[in-house]
Amino acid sequence: MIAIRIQREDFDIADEIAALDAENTGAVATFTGLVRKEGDLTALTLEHYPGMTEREIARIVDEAQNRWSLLGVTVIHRVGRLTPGEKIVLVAVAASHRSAAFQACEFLMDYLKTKAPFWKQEERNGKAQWVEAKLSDDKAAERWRD
Amino acid sequence: MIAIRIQREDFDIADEIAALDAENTGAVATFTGLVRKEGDLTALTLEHYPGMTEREIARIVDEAQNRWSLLGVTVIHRVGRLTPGEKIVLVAVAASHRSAAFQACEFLMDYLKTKAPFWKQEERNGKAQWVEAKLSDDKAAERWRD
Amino acid sequence: MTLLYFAWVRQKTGRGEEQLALPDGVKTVSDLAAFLKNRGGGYGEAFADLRRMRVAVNQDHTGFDTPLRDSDEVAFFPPVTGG
Amino acid sequence: MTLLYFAWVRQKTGRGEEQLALPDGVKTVSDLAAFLKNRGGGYGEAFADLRRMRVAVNQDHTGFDTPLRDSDEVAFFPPVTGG
Repeated sequence: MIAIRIQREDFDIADEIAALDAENTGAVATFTGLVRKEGDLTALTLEHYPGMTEREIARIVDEAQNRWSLLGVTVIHRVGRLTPGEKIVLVAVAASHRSAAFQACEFLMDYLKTKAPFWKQEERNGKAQWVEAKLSDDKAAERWRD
Repeated sequence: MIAIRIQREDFDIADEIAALDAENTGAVATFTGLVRKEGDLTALTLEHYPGMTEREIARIVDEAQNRWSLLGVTVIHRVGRLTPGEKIVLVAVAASHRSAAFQACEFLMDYLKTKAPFWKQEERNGKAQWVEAKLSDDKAAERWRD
Repeated sequence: MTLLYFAWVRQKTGRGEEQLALPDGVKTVSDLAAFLKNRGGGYGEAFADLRRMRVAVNQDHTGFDTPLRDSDEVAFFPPVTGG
Repeated sequence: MTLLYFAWVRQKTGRGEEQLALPDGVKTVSDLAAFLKNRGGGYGEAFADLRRMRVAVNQDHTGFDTPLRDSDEVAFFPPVTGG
């Protein structure tokens, strides 16, 4: 089962893993991204490109399914204003074997970071600033090119 | 925070991730191993070596902390009789950055599989049989040797 | 065509979306970016340095040499930072 | 010394734990395994093929050439299959 959701609301990781439940699932790898509790950071606001976001994530999930034998994938990405400690993103992958689950989960995160049209704005001391893209994220995604 | 638990009872993944909560956590990677719903498999029974299990897992977690900058690690491994769909093991790793969280989580699973003294017995059609160790698990663990 | 702007591009242009008839002489995304830059003001700022900007045509990531048609949806935005 | 058996080793020997004074001539884990095999019956079966068996001394994974003392805790078991 494939689920892709862009939402303002929080999510429950245990519920999402339970929803992935499929015959033959032996391994579930998840990644959760959170707003760091860090110095003067008071909030992150996430903007996205409705329509393209869902398409782009669906494409990335398709690509993961081509590469690995997967039994279920859930991608949830929150938008709007989030405060430190709040969850931003969940990628959960179910597979028969752990290697496929781990690799697909990491692949999905690397591609989400570099392809899915989201933008983060940080608030520090009442000042808002757009987060710059990281070269390390591009490099992480490049690993998967053959 | 490091938590290592060997228990008969089930666990809640969302609660475990929430308990990992630490300053600066930006990334949480988890792995959950489950009893497969597969053909004639009716149950798995897990036996372990009390005392050594906890020591061995603590050693593996130490090694992971030496290799990566981690903010929290939780390892829960169940023992006793488990039926298809039930959770067997959880490894959850919190870090500032996703690469450390993913790598440490995979490392911990590879070492758990090959070092922690647990043994699985399968029940199929009322017959119990000990699970054979897999060469692929040894190979997975060997990747991490320098 | 429909033009969409996100993140700081949206803030500089002062709008998230606008409709535009494909201007004369605009054949590619590059041409369109030059046209928008020539409006000056916030547009001039937004399109001053295309190395900092990315583009999608009809919701596909693409390059600035992509040819355009009047029915296209063209989005300009900074490199993405989700996840 | 304390001897511990797990999984099919436990099933073949018919017990999970036993106390044993370090037998004469037993200097290493190999010697101990040979001693136990010589008991015959389930022990003979359990220790028939040491390639299928692993050992821990005082809760550390180790090899069959490890020297033993009377105060040691020695565990015999198949390759582990947890996780």
